Amino acid sequence: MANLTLVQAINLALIQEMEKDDRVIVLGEDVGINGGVFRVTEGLFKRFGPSRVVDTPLAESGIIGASIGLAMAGLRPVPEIQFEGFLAPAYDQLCTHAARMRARTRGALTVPMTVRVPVGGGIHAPELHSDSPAAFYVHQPGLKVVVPATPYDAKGLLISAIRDPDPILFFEPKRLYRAFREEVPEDEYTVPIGKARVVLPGDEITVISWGAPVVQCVTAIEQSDQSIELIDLRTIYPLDTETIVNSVRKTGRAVIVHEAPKTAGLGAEVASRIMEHCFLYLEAPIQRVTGFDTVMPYYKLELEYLPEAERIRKAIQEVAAY
Amino acid sequence: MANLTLVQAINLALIQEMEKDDRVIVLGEDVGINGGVFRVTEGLFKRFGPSRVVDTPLAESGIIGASIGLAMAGLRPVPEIQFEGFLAPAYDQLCTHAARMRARTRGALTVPMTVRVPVGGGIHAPELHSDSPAAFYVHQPGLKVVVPATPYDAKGLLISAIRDPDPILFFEPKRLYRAFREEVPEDEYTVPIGKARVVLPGDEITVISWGAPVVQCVTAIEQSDQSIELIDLRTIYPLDTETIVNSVRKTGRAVIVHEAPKTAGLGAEVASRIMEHCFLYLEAPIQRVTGFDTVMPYYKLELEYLPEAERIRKAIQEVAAY
Amino acid sequence: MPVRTVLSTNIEYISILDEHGEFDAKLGKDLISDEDVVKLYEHMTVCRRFDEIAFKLQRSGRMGTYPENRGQEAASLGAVYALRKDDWLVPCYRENPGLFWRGLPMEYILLHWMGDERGNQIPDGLYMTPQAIPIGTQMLHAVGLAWASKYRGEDRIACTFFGDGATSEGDCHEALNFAANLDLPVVFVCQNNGWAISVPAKIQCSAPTIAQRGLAYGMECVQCDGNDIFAMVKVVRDAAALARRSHRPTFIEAVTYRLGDHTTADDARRYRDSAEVEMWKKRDPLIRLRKYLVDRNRWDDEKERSLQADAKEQVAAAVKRAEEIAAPSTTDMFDSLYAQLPDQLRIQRATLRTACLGQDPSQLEGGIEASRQQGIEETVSEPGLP
Amino acid sequence: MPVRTVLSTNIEYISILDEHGEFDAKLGKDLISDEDVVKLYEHMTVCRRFDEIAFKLQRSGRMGTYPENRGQEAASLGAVYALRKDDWLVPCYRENPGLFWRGLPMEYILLHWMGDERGNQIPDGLYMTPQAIPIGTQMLHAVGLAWASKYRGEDRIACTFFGDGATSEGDCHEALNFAANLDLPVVFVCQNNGWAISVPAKIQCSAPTIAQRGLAYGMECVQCDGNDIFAMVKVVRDAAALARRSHRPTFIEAVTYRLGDHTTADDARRYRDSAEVEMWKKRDPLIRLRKYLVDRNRWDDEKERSLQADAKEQVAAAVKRAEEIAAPSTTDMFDSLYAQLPDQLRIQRATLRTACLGQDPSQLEGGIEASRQQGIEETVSEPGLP
Ligand SMILES: Cc1ncc(C[n+]2csc(CCOP(=O)(O)OP(=O)(O)O)c2C)c(N)n1
Ligand SMILES: Cc1ncc(C[n+]2csc(CCOP(=O)(O)OP(=O)(O)O)c2C)c(N)n1
Ligand SMILES: [Mg+2]
Ligand SMILES: [Mg+2]
Repeated sequence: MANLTLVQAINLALIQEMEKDDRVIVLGEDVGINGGVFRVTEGLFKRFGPSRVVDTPLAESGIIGASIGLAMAGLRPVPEIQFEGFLAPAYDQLCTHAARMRARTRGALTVPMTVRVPVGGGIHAPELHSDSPAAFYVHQPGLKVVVPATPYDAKGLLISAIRDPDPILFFEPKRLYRAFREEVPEDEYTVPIGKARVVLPGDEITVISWGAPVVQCVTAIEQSDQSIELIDLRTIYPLDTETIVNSVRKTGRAVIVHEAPKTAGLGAEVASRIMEHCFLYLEAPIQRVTGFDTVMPYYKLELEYLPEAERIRKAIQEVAAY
Repeated sequence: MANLTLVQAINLALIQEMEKDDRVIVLGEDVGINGGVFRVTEGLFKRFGPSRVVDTPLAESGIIGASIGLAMAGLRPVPEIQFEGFLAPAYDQLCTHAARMRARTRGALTVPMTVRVPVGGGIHAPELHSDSPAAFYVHQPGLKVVVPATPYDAKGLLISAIRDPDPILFFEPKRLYRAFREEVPEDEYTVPIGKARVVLPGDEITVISWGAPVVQCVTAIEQSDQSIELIDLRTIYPLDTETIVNSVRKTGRAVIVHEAPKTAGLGAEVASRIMEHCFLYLEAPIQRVTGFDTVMPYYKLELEYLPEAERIRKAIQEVAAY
Repeated sequence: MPVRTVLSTNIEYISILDEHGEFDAKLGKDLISDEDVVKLYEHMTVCRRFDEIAFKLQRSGRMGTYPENRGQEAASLGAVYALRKDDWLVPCYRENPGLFWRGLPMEYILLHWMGDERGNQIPDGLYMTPQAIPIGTQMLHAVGLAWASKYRGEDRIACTFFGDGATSEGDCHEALNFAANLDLPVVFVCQNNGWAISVPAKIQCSAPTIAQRGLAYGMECVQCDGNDIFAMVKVVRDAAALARRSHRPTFIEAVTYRLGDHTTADDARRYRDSAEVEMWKKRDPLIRLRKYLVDRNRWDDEKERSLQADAKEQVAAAVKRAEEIAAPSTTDMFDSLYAQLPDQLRIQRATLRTACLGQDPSQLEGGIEASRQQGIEETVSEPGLP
Repeated sequence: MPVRTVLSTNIEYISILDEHGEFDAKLGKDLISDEDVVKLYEHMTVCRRFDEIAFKLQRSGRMGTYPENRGQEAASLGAVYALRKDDWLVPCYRENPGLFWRGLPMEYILLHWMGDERGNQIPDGLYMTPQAIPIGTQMLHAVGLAWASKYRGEDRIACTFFGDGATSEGDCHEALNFAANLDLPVVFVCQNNGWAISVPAKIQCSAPTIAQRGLAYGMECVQCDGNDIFAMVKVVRDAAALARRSHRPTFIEAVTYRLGDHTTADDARRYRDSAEVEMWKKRDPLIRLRKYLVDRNRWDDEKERSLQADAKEQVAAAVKRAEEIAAPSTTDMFDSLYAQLPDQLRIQRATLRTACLGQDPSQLEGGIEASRQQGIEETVSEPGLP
């Protein structure tokens, strides 16, 4: 066991999978000698050399398109996109090819790749360095989307992702990169993709979140009087509907928290599923505490935009009082 | 008044706006002498010449990126993207720039452009020619998204869109291009963006749809015994929540129908809003009749995938019986 | 000297068997044995017949949109002939002759255009990706495939095909740039057939050649007569050797012409001159190849008659095979989406509905567990081509 | 002749005032008046000071990430000097010297990096787009801006700036290709500063020059010493004249060097040699320009001292202005999103919450109507720079 940050846990997972399986290669912008702008790939270049840790030209569609080819040939590429805002140029290769290759070839060609992308606000970063585009990729069938919120989960989920036979978007909440440390086993282990985690048990209200806001949820819950069950989805596609539904059938009340804009965000999907599956159990409308339906503001206003603990707490009170 | 197809109505709107305002220019692949692969721009090249109807290189990011520049300079570009599947390469320019320009420059630069895109299945087209990606763009603040379902609305909405000071995605349901004709005024007129249309009045169940499935909904409703209110959203961002909410407060039951995959589709947003605003009025869970959470299949299976009348009818019956 | 020249370069054009049947014996020496020329000619003839029948299938409602390859047979065929059997082919949709030569059964292409994904279920060992519909995107996959083989120390290379229009896409640039800067063994073959639907090639590239796109990357680049199978074999063979030897990519512009409409959904008379088409008909790759064989006493009318009959039969058999394959079942769209189907999708698959009763998380008697088991059982026998 | 050369071309490199202070009198004749050279030198010095202070602001927590322009001052400044006041500037983020020369108040750049959109609210009449953060995307906007001016029959052109890294992006290719094939008056200025964060330029372009990217499009292209303001003025002036005269674009590679870290978030010592940095320090554009002026008795230590004092003051004043602007209010993020705020957004704006009580569609006393009115009133006075 070691006491690791999220960055260190991911770094460790990369090292262990690369040690174990020489089909795993890392590519992207500045992932080599620089170790990535967040130092997630620190030390990899030295350890595994330039053929397994590759600084590519500055072109995200190229990175993902080439990774698709690498994966179809049987390798396990782990491309890094430097910031979520720069995933957009690769949207076409992701949705048009990576997501569809298995389906359109009826399984003849597959794309086992794990795209690592830092995500989300809260670190006073420049424009397009603080967005939360994950829901876009949830709407595209053929992809899986993972968002760890703790070092332990990050390591276990990344190992699962790299071993998964299908394309996975692995969003790393950059606000949590160095926010806290956690005991993480030295050995390799996996956390299953598609399974939520009950962070705090409770039976009056269910709070559902993923990524960085999970931390804000904990704070908000600590300040609340009710018995609140906090669920960290961990994987946002496929969604662990069972865990959500079981909880809300118990509590009858739910609050969903995410950073992305409200409209057509993933909160809508979670709320709809709850409504579909728990209709007769619901005692209050489900609340969505999210980013506003505005462009993510530059950092002077980012904390006004993000679902901070105070806004979450308020929503919890209202749901409780309904 | 003339009896026009959807294609003809759009063509007429383009001609009239171009006649009226020389800031309006049309650009895209094959929009010139060929009149577009669906003939929507038929006759424009001859009428307005090569400086106003421009065949561009085959590059969608280029088409949208250049249109952003044209619009910032004060023109009113109306780019055409040949099929919805090829909007994906322009996703970055749309979401990263077009959607954000006004916000990030605090109004100093604006992007009054209307991106026309054929959308949806049902015409036995090849791969990537039958998808429904509209919800992706609803989740991106700064854009507006319009989907007409009738020739009358198409003309009026397109004129509104071209005159709108903000970037608009104008999705044209290609299954309806020549499906039926309708009386369309010769004169120019506008249909307001952001306002839904009550297609059929009713007070037992609300059915909500937009684009091509509206026609399937009508068929399904004709086969049903209940008094059903059918709402054609027409604009999917901004959503006309008022019309939806007023209807469901009356009926207490709702079915939402769209072609895109269910998960994180726009149906989730509509359902969530209904749940938020009509919680105490709802008498049954809201049903979503949508495409499956699979890649849009090639055309041999497309009618199994699309929300055809029979599936809609079934959902109506179940909601009624709940 | 304040103004100094830091680069001088040029582009060459290669032709061996020209449109008049003139053969450059020096360049063409030992390029293709006469036996193989016969086989290539026969193959091109079968492909020509294939186009004719595919066109008719579409017109009679038995198939969807189809893009004829007519007039461009030499380009992909010459390229694939020049490659090794295990080199990756990453095509667009005008490379049927090359794909068939490699061994793809003709019914696969038919199935694809009949709206059936099983047309993309390329049999093992053919080393090809399926036809690419989104223009310009597939070249990056060739880059990745080539990269993987270099990574593994294999000497397999990748060859990718695309049109003049495709060279306008950003992905094309990124693919060329990756290959050049990361030293990857890719052969880029641009079939410049003069048109991208109704848009003439000069809108895609107003430079004198498309070949010079490669100059941007310091890449080997060459223009050749794409209707001349000898020229194609030569330039691709050279490019493949370079790629195998030193992992350097090459950009090849094969100048050819689309004799048919863009696809069956197109009417090329709307935008192009019949005079242009007539001129190019004279440059048909089949005409000159037949003349080459006749001149060398390798071909005669009798052989031609029997070839035509044979082609007819081969294509008819392929059509029969394509049409006899049982229709796909609705659940097929679920079964190849993921290696293992997620729970919600199992439910959708088992119930074939998205609407939800709102009463039970599974919509099925027996709950999620039952549906999961049912799903697993039902996905075991994955349908495919016989 | 079966192999024939269909294109011969080359790339030239232009330098006028070299790193040793040698001036090519013939090429440099009448390029910039001595008075203007003084002004340009003064301006570059102010910009250098700006960088120093911006760096300190970041280090002391008064500003976010900042990318120094240090060492690259001549490139954008020479370009903007050579353009007309109403030509569009479409920058990246290393063109402060050019933007300031055009008239952008320095506090705008500070505000941007302080996380305030008002730094992008470019005053009317400056004809520039804000700094572009997503690499390589802005060149297409220059294409559109130039296109609009050609469409209107104006002779205004557009000049866009980008780095060596940006040339790897697909959008860069699409921009160049559009400009070349649609005949648009764009000047493309690539600041090749040797690095894209930690990635050396040869990974972006292993060809001998980046300038040759332009050969792909049959475009005019040239490489020049980007630290030589005379060379910059010459090549941009020629390119602008060509664009104005015949709507033809030009690709310019300005060879320069980033003396600082990529941004304040970077530590360049991790990946590059100090020897390389030392060598480039000698090629500093300011050093040679000062020498040029001293040699011509246009400059002395006294002037330098007073310039330094003046620069200090100017930058301090800009920092003061930036820091004195009242913090943005939360509602600002709504007010510039659309010309007219949609209803739901009016509610979000008025209530500043996304969660919904579930009781009333408006969450407000008085319903949607009230919130709409309130919204309208509150958006009337849009906050901006004084
Ligand atoms: C990304 C994308 N944009 C647009 C289209 C529609 N489209 C299909 S073929 C075609 C023209 C392709 O021209 P070219 O690359 O020259 O190939 P050719 O058809 O001439 O062989 C277009 C615009 C597409 N399939 N993909
Ligand atoms: C599309 C995109 N990808 C990645 C980044 C992250 N990033 C910021 S600057 C930079 C390097 C840019 O290099 P270059 O174009 O040479 O400009 P320079 O910083 O050297 O002036 C990168 C990779 C980005 N901003 N945008
Ligand atoms: Mg073509
Ligand atoms: Mg650089």
